[in-house]
Formats: sequence, C-alpha cells, structure tokens
Amino acid sequence: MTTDLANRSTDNSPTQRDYTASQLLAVSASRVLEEGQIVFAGIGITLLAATLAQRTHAPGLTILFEGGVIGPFIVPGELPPSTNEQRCTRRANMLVPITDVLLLLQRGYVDIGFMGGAQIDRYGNLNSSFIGDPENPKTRLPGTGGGNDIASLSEIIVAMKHQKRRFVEKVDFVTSPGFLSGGSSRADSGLPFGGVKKVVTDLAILGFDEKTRQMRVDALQPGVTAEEVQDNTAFDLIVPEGVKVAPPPTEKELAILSDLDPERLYTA
Amino acid sequence: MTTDLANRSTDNSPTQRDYTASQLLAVSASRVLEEGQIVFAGIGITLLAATLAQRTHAPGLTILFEGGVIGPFIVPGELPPSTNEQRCTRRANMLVPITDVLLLLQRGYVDIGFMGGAQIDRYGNLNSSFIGDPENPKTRLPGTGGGNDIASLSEIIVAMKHQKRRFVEKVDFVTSPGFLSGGSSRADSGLPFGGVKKVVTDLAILGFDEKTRQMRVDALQPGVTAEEVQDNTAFDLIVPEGVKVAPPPTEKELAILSDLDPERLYTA
Amino acid sequence: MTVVPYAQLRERTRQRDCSLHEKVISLEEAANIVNDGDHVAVGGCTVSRTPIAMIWALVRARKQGLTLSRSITSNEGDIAYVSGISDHIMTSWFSQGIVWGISKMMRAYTETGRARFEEWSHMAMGLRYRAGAMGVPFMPMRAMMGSDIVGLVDNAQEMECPFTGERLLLVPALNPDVALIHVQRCDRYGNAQIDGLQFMDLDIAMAANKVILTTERIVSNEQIRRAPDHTKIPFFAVEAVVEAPYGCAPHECYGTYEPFFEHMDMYAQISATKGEEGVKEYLDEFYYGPKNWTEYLERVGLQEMLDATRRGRSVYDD
Amino acid sequence: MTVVPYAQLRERTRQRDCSLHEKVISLEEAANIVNDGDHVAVGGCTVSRTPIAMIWALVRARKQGLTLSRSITSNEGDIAYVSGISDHIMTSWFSQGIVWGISKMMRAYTETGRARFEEWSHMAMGLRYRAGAMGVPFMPMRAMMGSDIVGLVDNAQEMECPFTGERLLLVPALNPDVALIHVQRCDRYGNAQIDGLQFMDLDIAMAANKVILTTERIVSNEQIRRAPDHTKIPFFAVEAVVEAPYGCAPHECYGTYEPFFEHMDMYAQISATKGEEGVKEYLDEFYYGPKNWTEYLERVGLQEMLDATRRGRSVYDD
Repeated sequence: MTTDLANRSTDNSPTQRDYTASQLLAVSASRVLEEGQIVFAGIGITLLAATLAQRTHAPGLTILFEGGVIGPFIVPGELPPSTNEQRCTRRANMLVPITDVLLLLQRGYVDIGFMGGAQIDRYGNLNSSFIGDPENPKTRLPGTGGGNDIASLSEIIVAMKHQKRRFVEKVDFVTSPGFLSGGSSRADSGLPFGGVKKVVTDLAILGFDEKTRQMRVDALQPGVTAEEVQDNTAFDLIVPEGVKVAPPPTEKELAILSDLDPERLYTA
Repeated sequence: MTTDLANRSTDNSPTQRDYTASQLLAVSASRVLEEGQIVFAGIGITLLAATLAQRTHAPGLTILFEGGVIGPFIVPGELPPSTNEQRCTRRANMLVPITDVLLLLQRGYVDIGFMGGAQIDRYGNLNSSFIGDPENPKTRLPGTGGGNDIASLSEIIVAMKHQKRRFVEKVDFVTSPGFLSGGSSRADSGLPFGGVKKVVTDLAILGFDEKTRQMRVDALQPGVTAEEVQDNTAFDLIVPEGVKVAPPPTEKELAILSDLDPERLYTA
Repeated sequence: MTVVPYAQLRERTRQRDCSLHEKVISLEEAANIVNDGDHVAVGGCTVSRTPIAMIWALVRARKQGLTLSRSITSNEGDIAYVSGISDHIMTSWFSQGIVWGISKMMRAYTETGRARFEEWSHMAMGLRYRAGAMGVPFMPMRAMMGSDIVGLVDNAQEMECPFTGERLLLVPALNPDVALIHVQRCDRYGNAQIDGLQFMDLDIAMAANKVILTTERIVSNEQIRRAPDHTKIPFFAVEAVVEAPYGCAPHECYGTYEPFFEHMDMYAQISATKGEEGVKEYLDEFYYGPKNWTEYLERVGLQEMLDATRRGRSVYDD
Repeated sequence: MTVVPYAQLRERTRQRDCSLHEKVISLEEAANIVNDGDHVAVGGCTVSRTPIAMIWALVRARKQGLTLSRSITSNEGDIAYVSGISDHIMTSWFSQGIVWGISKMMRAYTETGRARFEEWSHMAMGLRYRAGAMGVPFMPMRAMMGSDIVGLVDNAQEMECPFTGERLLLVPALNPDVALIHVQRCDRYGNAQIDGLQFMDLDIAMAANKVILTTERIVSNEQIRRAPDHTKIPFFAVEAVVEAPYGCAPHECYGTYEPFFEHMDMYAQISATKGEEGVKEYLDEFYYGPKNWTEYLERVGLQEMLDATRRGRSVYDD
C-alpha cells in the first residue's frame, strides 16, 4: 500500500507526444532500476516500471510485494489491483508473512522501494497521512502502510505527478522520511541508510544535492522547460546549468507497456 | 534434549517388586500430570509418563517436543529415540521451528516441563554442564539444550535416580535454575514464574517448602523408609512427620507401559 | 493501549482451558466471547481473508467500545465506526482499497474527532504482534524514527543499543484480548491450516489471549495430521471454531474466492454518494436485516458468489 | 563473537549478487566460499538434516579456525574438533545423541582447553539467529537469568524494560559469515523447500551473510512456483547450490532417510574405545580417503542406505 490514492496520473502528457503521462512515469522509473536489484513495488505504474525493467535491461531484477510475496512475475493483462491479494502471488517464488517481507528491508536486502505521496518537500519527505494540521486535519489520508518502513530502510524512487500543491515547501506531516531537514539530519535521526534516490515526475527527473540534500533537477522530460518545472514546484529547485533532457520513451518500451497493460487500466 | 545422559535408570527397583525402577519413575511422574496440561517431554521415561497420563487420567494432555513438534501421539513400540528426529512427528498436529516451540514456554502455554540432570541440590537447581570446577572441569557434560529455558519459564518435574552423588549440597554449576538460593531469590533474579514442582525418584516423591524453597519429602516410594531417602541425599531433607507412602503402580499402569514399550527399551 | 504486564499475560493464559477438546460453536455464540471494551485484532489484510462473518456477528450483537487492530484496514473499518462497535482503530493504512479511493467514513469519523485512527508503520504493527506472540514486552526496530508518526502513537521508546551504540526504536507488544481469524480449513479442536498469503495471522494468533477461528470448512483431525507442517495455528491457542462458508465475503479468501468486486463497488458508491446514511442503510440491508449468515450471502447474491469462486480457484489452475 | 555493526551488515549484503541467477556448483567449489576463521552456522539439529556433505568438504579442504554454531551439535562437532577445522563451537547441547552417551571427543578437547564449547540455552541460540535474521542487534528474552550459564558466554546484557519495568536478558544477534543448510529440494537459483521439521534453518539462512545449500535434488523453478508457500529460503539469500544426494548421511533427512544407525553405532564405538586415534582413522577412511562423495557413500554402504531410506520414507506411509 505504498502508492498513494491521490497519485493517479491518468491524464494526458503535457507534451502531447505519442505516450501518456503515466507511460512516461513508468518508463522513467524503470530506467532508474538496475540489473540484479530487489525492488519493493506498489501497484500500477510502479509495478509496470519494475516489470518493464525486467524485460529490458534488468532481467534478474526481483519484485517484492508488501502482502508477503517474493519474486512474482506479471502475466500480461493481469496486473494485480493491490499488493496483498492472491493475484499478487502469480508465478511467485515464495510467500512469507507480511512482517517478514518488511524485515527484508531492515536486513538490507531491498535495493529500491517505490513510493508515492500526497505531498513531497525539498528534502524528499513524503506525506500520506494528513493534509492540514494533524491535530485538526482538513483531510485524513489513508496513512503510511509500509511506506515509512520502505523510506526509512531503503533507497526509494518517488513517482508522482508534478503539481505545485504536491511539491510543497514543507510537508504538513512527515509520514515517510526523506532527508528530513537536510544535511546529515536523516542519519542523525537513526536512519543511516537509504534516502530518496530519484523523484520521477511527468515534468522532470529529480535528485538531491549530496551535501545539502535539497531537491535538484537532474533531467527534464522531453519538451519540458526548467521554468515549467519550477512553476509547478512551491519551493526553489536547484537547476544545474545546461540540465539535460531525458530521452523519450522508445517504441520498444511503449510496446512492452502496451503488452503488460493492454486495456490501459494503469497507463491511460 | 532435556533428559540427561547420566540419568538412565535401567537397573532394578530397590524394592524388588513386580516393577522396575524406571517403571516406578514413569508411573510416579505421570500421576503428577493433570488433565488439559501442555507438557514438554523428553524421551524415554518422561515421554512414557506423559503418554501414560493421556491413557489414564489426562486424555486431553498435550505433548511438545523440543525439535518443534506440537501434539504428537506415541505409537506403541515406536518411541522416538530423541526429541528432534522425524519419528517425533508421528501423528503430530503441528510442526514449528525450534525457536517457536521454545517460545511457547515464554508465552506461558507450557504447564509442565520434564527435566533430568547430573546433579540437583536442596533448592532444586540442576546441573547438566560441568562436574567439578567449570573453569577446569572433571567432566564436561553435554549442556543445557532447552533445559534452562524450560526450567526458567515453566514448572518442572525432575525425574532422576536417587543417589548421594546426584543429590548434592550445592550443584557445581547451575545449568537450569530451581529456586536458586531459596526464598524469593528465583523471582528476584528475573524469573517470576515456574519452579520445581516435584522431584520424582525411585525412593521418594519430593516437593519444596513454600517459604524456604528447601527440598521436602512429600511421599515415600513403596517399601522405602525416610532414612533410606536421607542416606542417599547429601543434604538435609525436610521430612514431615507421618510422611505418606505413595501407592504402588497399578496393574493397569504397568500394562499400559508394557504396551507402549513392549521391548522394554526404556523401562528395563 | 499499554503493554500487558507479564504477570497478567501468564495469568490469562493459565486460566484458559488448553486441553484438546472440541470447540465448534455458532457465530452468535462466538460473539459472546468478545466483551465490550476489548482489544480485538482482525486477521488478514485489506480485502484478503478478512473475518467478515465474525465482524458481522459483533455488529449484530451491538458490541461497544472495541479497539480494533489490523495490519491494513479496509471497509470493515467503516463498518466498525458506523455501527458503533469501535471508535479506535490501530492500523497502518485505512481505506477500502487503492482502487476505491479514500474512505469517506474514515474521513468523516476521524476528521471530526468522533473516532481515532492510530497510525503505525506496517512493520511496527507486525513487530508489535510478534512481540506479543513471543511473550516479550517490545521488539527493537530501525524504522519510524525521524518521522512524525512516532509522535502521534501511544507508546514507543528510543534506546541506545547496549551492544553497538546504535539508535533503535522499541515498539510495545500487542496482546489482543481476542483475535478474529478466518482460515480455509481447521479441525474441531482448532488446528488451522492457512493456504497462500499468511499476512500477520500467525503472530496475531499467538499474541492474542483468545482466538476465534472462522473457517470455510471443518476437516477431520486425521486430515490435519497428514500434513502437520501445514498447520499454522495450534489448537490450544484457539477458543472457538465457527464454520462460516464464504466467511470473508465480499472480501477474498485465498484459493477459494476473490473479492466480490461488484459488491465492493456498490459499497464504495453508497458511502461516497450517500455518506454515513448510505452506510447505515447498507448495515440495515446486509448486517441487521438477514436472519442468518446464509441469508446475508443470499442478499450478496449467488451470481457474484459463483464469479468470485471461479476467480478464486483459478490460482490453482496453472 | 561480537555483534556485527549494522553498517557492516548492510555493506556485506550490498556487495553480494542478489540477482536471479543460476548458482549450481560442486562440493569442492562450495568449500572455497568458506574462509579460514569464518563463523559458520550449521543447519539442522543433532542428527537431523545435518549438512554432512559440506562439512566433509570443509574437512577435506583443511579449513582452519572456524567458529561453528548450531542449535544442538552431534558428532559433526567431534569431526570439526579432531579434523582441526574448528576449535570453538557455540551450541546448546553437544554429544552424538542421547542414546550414544557423552561425546568422548567433546570431553577430550574441552576438558584440556584445546577447544571451546560455548554453551547457550537452546532458545537463546534461536533468538540470536532470529535477531540476526531481522537485522536488529539483539532479542529480549526471559530465560537464562539467574543461572550460571550467562556468566560463561561472550556477551549478554540484562536490562530493565522501559515499558513494564520487568527484568529482561538481551541476547546478541548472530550473523554467521556462512550458513550450511541441507534441504530436500531447491531450484538452480536457490529457492529451497524444506519438508517436516524446520529447526532453526529459516532464521539461520536469513541471518547469514552467505548460504551454501546442499540438496537431495535440484528441481525446476516451475515446480517451486507451483507451491510458493512451501518455499522456506528465498534464492537471493543463497550463494551456492550443491546437489548432494544423501548429503546428511549418516544423519537423517526428513521423509527421505532416517539415521544410518549402524554407522552411528560404529562411530560411537570407535570414539569410545579408540579415542582420538580412532576418530582420526575414521576421518582417513571416510573423509580423506574417498575420491568423491559417491565413494564416501559406497564406503558407508548400500545396505545401510537402503535401510535408512525405507525407514525415512515411512513417514509418508500412513
């Protein structure tokens, strides 16, 4: 349950290319994954990203589902609707209790966790608990699930839609720790490992400055300007000079996504 | 592995009745057990005692084996030779990892554990680790196995042969805690539950004074005098006035033991 | 919710009848085992192996003041709030399910302060049950530190590890008064076998003071003993066994039936469009109205049942 | 043996190749994975599912300075002392088995100070592996306090519980460098299924830095996936897979063969009557002498193998 409800990118890409924003997110996220990694996947776009990586550059990548599933393989057209139903166990290598699959994070077996969130701030902290004052919230969100565990114990990739109301100066509540208040504050809080590796949006691929841990534009999505990214972000982004443009999704990548999700339930 | 090696009572009863010392121990131990109890059994005499109780007054008694077995039932003539081989799983209700069967002790599910030992002292402390100085032992014994866990966390019944070299003033090493130095010392050491319920020997059934926690003769085995018991004990026993004599094994009890162990491998 | 002291934990266990005895009773009788104010742990996860039949029985018995705890809470949490059986749910995530959006009832009750949703990380919930199952007052863990979650929970303590000097969070044991667990099969004594996803049910069962098992079917003890390494819950932890076919409907039971998606959509629609009144009507129709569990299933509908069953069994088709 | 700091534990795991890849090698190659001085955890318990073939390979490779740990140690501990591969064994009980009396080799080596038998309670051993498997530096427990055992072990700490004020013993995590585990079947990636008694093998596998699996047979990944809830060790924890039929002989492998009792009696007789020299002759005959594992089995003898197999399979006869 690490994909946030509010994070349904189903509208069209702002660039009006031959792919949707959701496909772009899936492709961009898949490219961050590396061969041999063990990846905690959510449903939808993040699962598509992990499976796409398996079918392109990372055939030995392993997927974990929070419901207690190790090494499932996705049957095209049968993407599971959650991470803890029997459909998640298709062609799995092993089933374990939930606590034990989460303990793989603590034991150091998980390379990447996929996360979403209603809000993210300049230090990559994620909020999926409260909009407004937690004591008297405007909206009570569904909560962390395993998100806090994943973000505390492994590197994470955040995949979400790039909107000013989501990219906020300071999250209303730190559900899942990013780099907290930057610098060494994360390690100082008892979290010596992990952190936000990349934030993948429909506008950019973002990383974090190694020292200050502030969010930085690593690459622009095709057809997007640095100004557009900043305009859709409520805090000042670091934009290196001459920031590159990410290569657009290839035909092969889009074909695989179409094969996996032929009815475009998750990539419309 | 809670039955001590040195505790093989295979010789004849000193009373020269129609039963052996081993049969007497098994019968006496079985009578201490109560309906509905969950009992950690070792092999041999203690397993016979638990099974005998099931077939007489305690049909709903449950046996646990340290190897990770819950609710096995003994097939006559096929007593397992240890508590962690496949023969222990005959007709079992459930198999669990060793750590989890031992954790049942900590969780409070175990009513009685059966123990042996090379030495026992007036407070019921048991030694199955070292004879002589532990730093320079005369004999290194096989060690605690689950004995320490059982004695720390549940009430125990000790079944052993009554000899002066075994019933010592002070054990050379406390492998499994009895009442430590008596009084409240056991609880004071972090062990608020359990303790030695009975010591069953071929000479007597022994308990412990509720206040001082010193060993006391509760009943004499048939044909045994209080003097004989004291003569075979290296410390002063409490012998209440008018101490009773335990009823001898009944024909029914002996018949069940013969049925369970027809070749007298454990009751010779 | 404070940690149950060890003396109390042991005493509660000691008072129970742990003998090998038959314990099959009805849903209604099983509801009597739960007392107002109890901490009730709910097995399964989200829409999987949820003990709906037992929750149905608790709602009909008009229980009050229950604290519910669960790995992840789906719309049985809505039902608990709106029916009034609980105003305090401890869990890591609470909404019907990702595909149905944020729970309107969860929002309505928690944003107005009428009920509490006490949020712990998923692993913390698991380790709290595990500590309870092991008979220790806490488990050490390495998550939740640094976040704001830890400031809103009842009880968690940081410590410095005496072996390594590392910072650790100690999460307190949960020992529920009662656990509700639904299984594919068990015998009349309560030896339960669970196929597929186990979720946190093994730890919950061992942590709880009493377990109420609902089961798709009751099998012979001989069948259990033919595969003792498939038994997941030992009989002595179990207080009562209730045969409740389709006891998770409209949720799923691994290998037996998938979720009843049309019914779940219908519920989501009602709660979203008609709000609390809609859910009360739903309760009248499906919870208070039926004479018995079979009539509940009739109202859910045979067509949906057959469809969910076909999908559920398909996991064994390969 | 001190607790592995978390940074080191994570770094070791990070350096491994956890991808889904084939990893079948020979016994001899597998022995190269073990370095002199390593902490090697031995799976199984007493005479059950002991990874004899791997120990045989380590003896032949003349490893030195290993610390061995195990739930309960049988005569593979004698072999380890006398062959010189280990002079430090951490375990809860050490002798060939109750029916064979006290181990003469254990006595000969420990009473003279030539080797150490570090004694922990059985549950403590289990919780130490479990802590290692969970990635925490200790587990709290409620036994071993008050006894003399705690005074002779390397490292255990009492604490007062911050939630309840109760006294607890914290036992330090074990994260073995290598675990040797024998299973009934696994695939070429290392997904292992274990029938019957599990002992501490699941925790040992997850606690260790590297797992060497020996297996009665290698099956297809498809077969593993047909029963994923029977898989007990995930492939990514496994460094190497070695097919070693009768890899526990003369010990037992659940459902496959019982102990080779005549051979075990013979060993007990030799060590009791001829002492260390007798065991050295045994090593020459069965460990150093055979060209390969098959010749070892030939020397153990076909008649015993058939008899042990008949008894072993009988668990499924009912």
